Formats: sequence, C-alpha cells, structure tokens
Amino acid sequence: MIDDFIDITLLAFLAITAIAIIRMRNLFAVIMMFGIFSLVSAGLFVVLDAADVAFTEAAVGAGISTVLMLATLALTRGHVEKQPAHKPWLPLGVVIVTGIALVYGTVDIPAFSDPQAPAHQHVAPRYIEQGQRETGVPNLVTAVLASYRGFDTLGEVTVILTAGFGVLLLLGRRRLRKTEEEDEQ
Amino acid sequence: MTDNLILRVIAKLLIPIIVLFALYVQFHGDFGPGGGFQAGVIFSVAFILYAMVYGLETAQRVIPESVLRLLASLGVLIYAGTGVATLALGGNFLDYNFLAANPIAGQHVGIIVIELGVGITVSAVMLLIFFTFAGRGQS
Amino acid sequence: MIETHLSLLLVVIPLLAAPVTAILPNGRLPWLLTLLVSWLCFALAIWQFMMVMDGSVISYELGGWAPPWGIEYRIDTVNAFVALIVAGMAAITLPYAMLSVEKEIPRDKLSLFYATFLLCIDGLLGITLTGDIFNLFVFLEISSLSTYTLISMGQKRRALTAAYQYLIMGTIGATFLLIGIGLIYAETGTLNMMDLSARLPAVFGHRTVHTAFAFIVVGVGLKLAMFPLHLWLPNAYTYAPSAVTVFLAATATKVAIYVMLRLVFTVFTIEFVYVTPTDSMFMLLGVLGVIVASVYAIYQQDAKRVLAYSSVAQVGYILMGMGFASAMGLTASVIHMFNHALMKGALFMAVGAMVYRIGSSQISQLKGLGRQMPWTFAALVIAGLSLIGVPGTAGFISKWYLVLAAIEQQAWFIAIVILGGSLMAVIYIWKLVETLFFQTATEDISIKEAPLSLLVPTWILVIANIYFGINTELTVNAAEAAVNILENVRQ
Amino acid sequence: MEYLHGHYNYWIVILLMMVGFYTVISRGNLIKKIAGLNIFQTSVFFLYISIGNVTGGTTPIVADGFEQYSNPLPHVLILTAIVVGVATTALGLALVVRIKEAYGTIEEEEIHNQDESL
Repeated sequence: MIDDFIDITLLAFLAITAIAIIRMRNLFAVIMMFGIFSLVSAGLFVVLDAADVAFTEAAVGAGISTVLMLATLALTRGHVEKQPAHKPWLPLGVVIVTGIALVYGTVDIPAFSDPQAPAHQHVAPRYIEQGQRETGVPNLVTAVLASYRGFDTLGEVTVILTAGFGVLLLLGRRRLRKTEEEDEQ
Repeated sequence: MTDNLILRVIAKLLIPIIVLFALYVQFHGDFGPGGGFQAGVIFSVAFILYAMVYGLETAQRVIPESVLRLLASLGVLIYAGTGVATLALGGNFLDYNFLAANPIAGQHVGIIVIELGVGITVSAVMLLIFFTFAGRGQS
Repeated sequence: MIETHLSLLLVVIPLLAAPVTAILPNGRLPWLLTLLVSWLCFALAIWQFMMVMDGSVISYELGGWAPPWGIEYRIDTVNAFVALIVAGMAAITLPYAMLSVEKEIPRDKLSLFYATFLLCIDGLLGITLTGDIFNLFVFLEISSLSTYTLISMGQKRRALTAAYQYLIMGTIGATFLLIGIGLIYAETGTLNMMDLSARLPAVFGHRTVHTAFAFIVVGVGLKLAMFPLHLWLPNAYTYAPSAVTVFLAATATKVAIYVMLRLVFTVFTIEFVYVTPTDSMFMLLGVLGVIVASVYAIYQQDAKRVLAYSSVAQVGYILMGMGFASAMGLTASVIHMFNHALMKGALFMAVGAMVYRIGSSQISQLKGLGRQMPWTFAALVIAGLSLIGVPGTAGFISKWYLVLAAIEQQAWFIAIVILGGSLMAVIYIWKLVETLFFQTATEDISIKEAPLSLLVPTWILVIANIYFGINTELTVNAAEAAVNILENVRQ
Repeated sequence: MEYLHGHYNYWIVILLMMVGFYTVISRGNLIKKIAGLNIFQTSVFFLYISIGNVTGGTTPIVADGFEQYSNPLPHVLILTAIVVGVATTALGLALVVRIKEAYGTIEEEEIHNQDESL
C-alpha cells in the first residue's frame, strides 16, 4: 500500500513538472525542470524495483542531458522561447488520438504488477532461476545485459560511439585542421 | 578557470573520490547496481568537474582530444574483440563460455572485459561531447 | 568456419572497421578501408544469399544462448535478399564516393565521415539480419543516428535543418516502435520474432495487440516515408552530400520496408492482416502516396528534390503491393524494392555527377548541361526510362507484376493509378531531360564530362537496370522465394 | 477498484507520454523540442518498467532472504534505451548549436521564414 502511495505521489510530481515544462517560456527554467523531472523519474524507478535503471537515469537524465542542454543554451543565447503565432490545434489532435489509442490498448493489458502476467511467465523465469548459476553474476540485470543479451549492449555502445562521431563532425573545431596542416608542411 | 579557492580545494578533494566511486561501480556491477555504462558516466563527470574548475585548456592538456578519440574507438574494439576471441576459440560470437576452462569462469572473464570496454567508450565519448560543446563556446 | 559465422561477420566486420577508420589519418586511407570493407561485405552477402536461395534458413545464436533467451540471427531468402541490396549498393556507392565526398566534405572530417558511413552500413545490415525485435530497434538507432549525421554534412545550411527535422521525426518513429514492442512484450513475454509469431495468435483478440500493431506500423512508417509521414524525406535527400543521398535513397527506405514486411507478415502473420483493415490501409496510403508525391515531384525546382518526391511515390507502389495482401502483390513489392534501388541509385548518381561539376542541382542551372556531359546525361535518360517503366528496363518488371496483381483482384482503379503514376513520371523526367538537352545554357562556359570514378559506378547501375529488365530470373525467383517465406512462415 | 489498481499506473504514464509528445510536435523552439522528446522517451521507459514490476518483488539482484524478484528483462531493455536516448539528445543539441550559428535563431518559424526568402 505504501508503495502505491509513493508511486502515485511521484507520478503526480512528474505530471506537474511535465506540464510546467510545456507552459514555461524561460528556457533556463525549462531545463532545470527537466533535470528535476529526470531526478524524480530516477526515484520512481527505485520504487518500481529498477535500481540499475534509476542509477542510469540519474546519471544520464539529470546529469549529462541537463548539462548538455545548459551548454547548448549558453551557446545559442536564446533564453526565452517565442510565443507561437497560432494555436497548435493539429498537434493537439494528433496527441489526443495517440493518447486514446494507448488508453484503448491498456484496457485489457495484464494488470500492473500481476505476477501471473505473460511477461513474467515465458522468457524471464529462466533469467531469474538460472541466471546466477549460468553466468555467475548475482545482479541479474548485469547477467542479462552483458551475457544473455550481450549483443544488444554491443549495439548500445556503438550507438554512443556514433553519437560521439556525430558531435565531433558537427562541432569539432577548425583548430585541429590547422595543426594538421602544419604537420604536413 | 575559476579563482575561487574554496571551489578549487573542494574539487581537488572530490575528484579522487568520484574516480574511486566510478571504479567501484565499474567492478562491483556484478553484485550491486551499476556497470560499465554508469561507471563511464561517473568517471567522465569527474573530469567535467575538473574542466569546469580548472579550465578547459588544463583539462584538455590532461586528456587531449586525440587520446579521447582513440579511447572511444578502443572501447568498442575491446567489446567486439572479445566476440572475435570467442569465435577464434571455437564458440559463437560473445559466447564467453569458451574464454576459460570452465563456463562460469569464462562468463566472469567475458563480462568483466566487455564492461570495461563499455566503460572506456562511454567515458571517452561523454568527455569528447562535453569538450566539443565547451570548446565551441570559446572559439 | 567462415560459413558458420557468415551472417554474423557481415555485421561485425563493418562494426570493427568503423572505430579503426575513425582513428586513421585524414586522406584517402579511410576511404580505401571503407571500400575494402564494403566489397568484402558484398562478397559475404552474395555467399549468404546463395546459401539460403533454396529456402533453407540460417539461425545463429549470439552469445551461444538459445532463442528466445538469447538474441538470434535468422536469415531466410527475404532478408538475405535485402542484405544483398544493402551490401551491393554500398559496394557500388563507395568508388563513386571518393571524389564526390572529397569535393563536398572538408578534408579534416574525412576519417570521421567514413567511420560514420560504415556505422550506417552496419546499422542497416544489423536491422536486416536480426531475428530479435529489440535488437532490431538498437540497430535501427545506429543507422538512424549515423544517417542524421551524414545528412547534416551537406554543404548548404538547410542540410542542418533537414537533419534536425529528420532527427525529431525519426526519434518519434523509433519511440512509437518502442511502445509497440513493449506492448507485445507485455502480452507474450518474448522478443524473438519467431517466438512472437507463434505466441501472438493466441492473443489476437486483445486490444493491446491491436494498439501495439498500430504503433509499430506508424513507427516504421515514419522511417520508410510512408505517406503522409514522409515530410522529412525530400529535404533530407535534397541537402545531404551526393554520395550519401545515393546510398540512402537506394537502401535506407528499402530496409525500413523490409522491417514493415517482416513485422507485419512474419511477426503478426497474414491472418492478422486478414482480420484487420491493414491491407486496405496500405492500399489507400500507397495510392495517395503515388498521386500526391508525383504531383509534387512535377513542380519541384531542384533535380534532387524531384527525385526525392519520386522516391516517396515509389514507396507508394511498394505499399500498394503489400495492400493486395496476395502472393502476386508481395512479389511485386519485393521486386520493386530491388529495382527501385537500382534506378534511384543511378539517377541520384547522375545528378550527383552534375553537382560535382557545377556545384548545384537547381534545375535552372542545369540548362544545356546534357550536351556537355553526354555520358552522365545518357545514364540519367536510361535510368529515367526505367523509373517510368518502359519495357526492356527493370522498372517495367516491377510495374508489370504490380498490374498483374491488380488484374488478379480486378482492381481496375488501382491499375489506372499505377499507369497514371507512370505518366506523371514521364512528365517530371521529361522536365529534366528538356532542361538538360533542349535548353541552351545561359552562360557560355564549357563543362567537362564527369570523371571516370563517378561515371563507371553510374553506368554499372544503368546496365544493371537494363540487364534486370531483360533477365528477370534472379529478381523474380528471389522475390517469389521471399514471398513464400513471408506468407507461410508458421509451419 | 481492483481493475483501477491494476491500470492507474499505465494511464498516468500515458498522460506523461502525451505531454512529452505534445511538447515535441507543438513547440517551435528547437531546445524545447529536445526536452519534450526526452520526456516522451522517459515516459515510455516507465511503461516498460511498469510491465516488469511484480507485486512483492524486489530489485533483481540475487540475495539470501528474497524469493520474488522483478522481471530483469525490461530493465535491461530500458538501460539500452536510455543510452540511445542520451545519444540522440547529444546529436540533436549539436545540430541546434550549428543551426543557431547558421541562421542566428533557434525558433522554427524564423528559420522557415529565412529559407522561404531565399
């Protein structure tokens, strides 16, 4: 029961933060609210028993993403968002339709935290029952991440590398070129 | 670079602790929450703090961009190389069981090595991205 | 040993080569390595295709874990054929890329550029070969992120906004796909595609599955530029560097179409298509896509943009083939995937060669250029005829099967739309030809024919357009084998 | 009541998703779009973690004294998705910086106007 209570409270916080982000025009405040959103998210992940995810969300969402957004804000010097010229009815329509589709889709989804749900019956039991014996790792998330689905993680690291290359290509400094030209001469 | 003495002293105190924590998260990920990715982020945060307090130039003298590029590539090569090693030892790609005489020991070696690869790439790329963004503002 | 790990090597070799390329010195070396890797991949893809041509299936357990616990690579005729298209187009684009890229990309960015290019190839191959739906998402993101970067490398500043727009739309698409994957996981507890196709029929009645399907279709639809989700494509193709446009136009949407085919027909199976209005929806969007995009193509002022809108129209044809939900229709779709790669590759290469010489693809600047670059011009004309669907070219074969599928179901209206689309293609191709050949240049400057390293790849594709228009054995057999697998995947 | 208890979590998460999604497609400021995209994605992560939650379960780290664990698979998938998300964010923000340098603004409408006037 206490879990549910914390769960609802945190979700309410998140909803308030998210709506505040839409309404605010000061970008610095938006980014700060975004950092808070990530931090509260991390808290909610802990409540939902996902410690590893919470850890990562806190480090990435509240940490790296927020820092990068602040850096971008500093570089673009655009501190206040402009008022949109017209009411965005089309986006509102799209969002309402998408939301209704999702609610429709969750009407007969297996109940929240039901141990009998199909998600917990088919593939996952092996990880939980055999994971430690087969990989020697007690943290089952690490076991699945690094071993059972290790190839996904290789892909994930490659995604990070791709982003690194992309940022370097876009923002890499010209100075590098000069030194290279000097080397050649 | 900031002249604030308090900031500089505290940063000096904090950075080793952050690095230590990163190493703990890196190698304790088997038993508690954490792993290469989180460790990589924390490790890069230590250097970002260093760059913020002591200036970008100083930080880049400690780790030049070319070294970071090398490390970023190295991490992925370590990860994929582990897979190639298991191929060479007669297993499927990333089948760590073949890395040592008994499967559990093999899994252990495999997981530690690939987590190390993840940690290296993630910390190097995060630092690269931060340095690139910060460097853009200075020129 | 190579044979057992063949499919895996196809993905791992570019993956290993990319970080190595990134640390090579700038110059021709990164290009050379990328070229060698792409040729190696092409050879492996041919080998792989021959292994599964007889209908057999390669299953490879990554990490040695049996599916559904581990990730599985599962190769049958369908994805071996798509992998062949991707690797083949990469192998043909790279010789073309050398000079074209040197002209358009600053020298100090070459090694990172080619590393990103390799990651893009790798992502596309990874999507194609995997049998695990979440692994598909991961490789989709590798290809997407590298694609955004490659597009943003275009010379005009609009390349940046095009890349940003694509990044936002592409990420929304990927997130929709993620929602869909999450919902079917909640219903079945598995992520392996074969396992899903075995377990999903039991829950076909659930609303969650219907919603999941809708989200997957919209998510993948964004990636394949399904009308009206195509808004990112014209800008992206117009402002990307020429070599990037060639590669993306020939492969990226094809891979997304493959994903759609695979998820709709293998994971959800054709029975699901029959009980839902999926086929009518594909048909409607296909018809609208062909008509609207062709009209847009006629009114464009930029040659690359004309071809980009034409790509949206061609995706429409492929969707129409899927909309028939018949063996003939699907065969037409698969054939057109291959043929469209050939013709769009050749067309974008020809336009890229002109950009190489005059630095612009604005139609107003191309006046009379056809006389000065006769070989490039001839390539454009032949590939254009193929796009229209003139007999003797590959494009005719696609249209022929599509019309056959329409006649089979007595869908006369659809047949008319197909012919009407071809007529509109005549108009926009003629517009290019007329400007290039019959208008005289405003300024009297002599422009040389494109260099050989641009012409040879272009002409290889042009000849392939003619060859596959006359000898249809490979394409039709492969497509029919692929359709067999897509239709009766559950034994 | 039973039913509500089994689904309220999903519905609030859907609300969050839609708030994020709306921010992405309705706002013209390029930085705010990226923030919205992050909220959208983070909310999708909640969907997964909610699917993985089990009553009476605990964090999936094997230890003495615990019998019931939450499903580790969604956690793994979301770890990967978070990483993909931050990679996209970094690339998107780098594009924003370049767009600002090229156009002098990060408002979609003003960029559009500049392109039209060419």
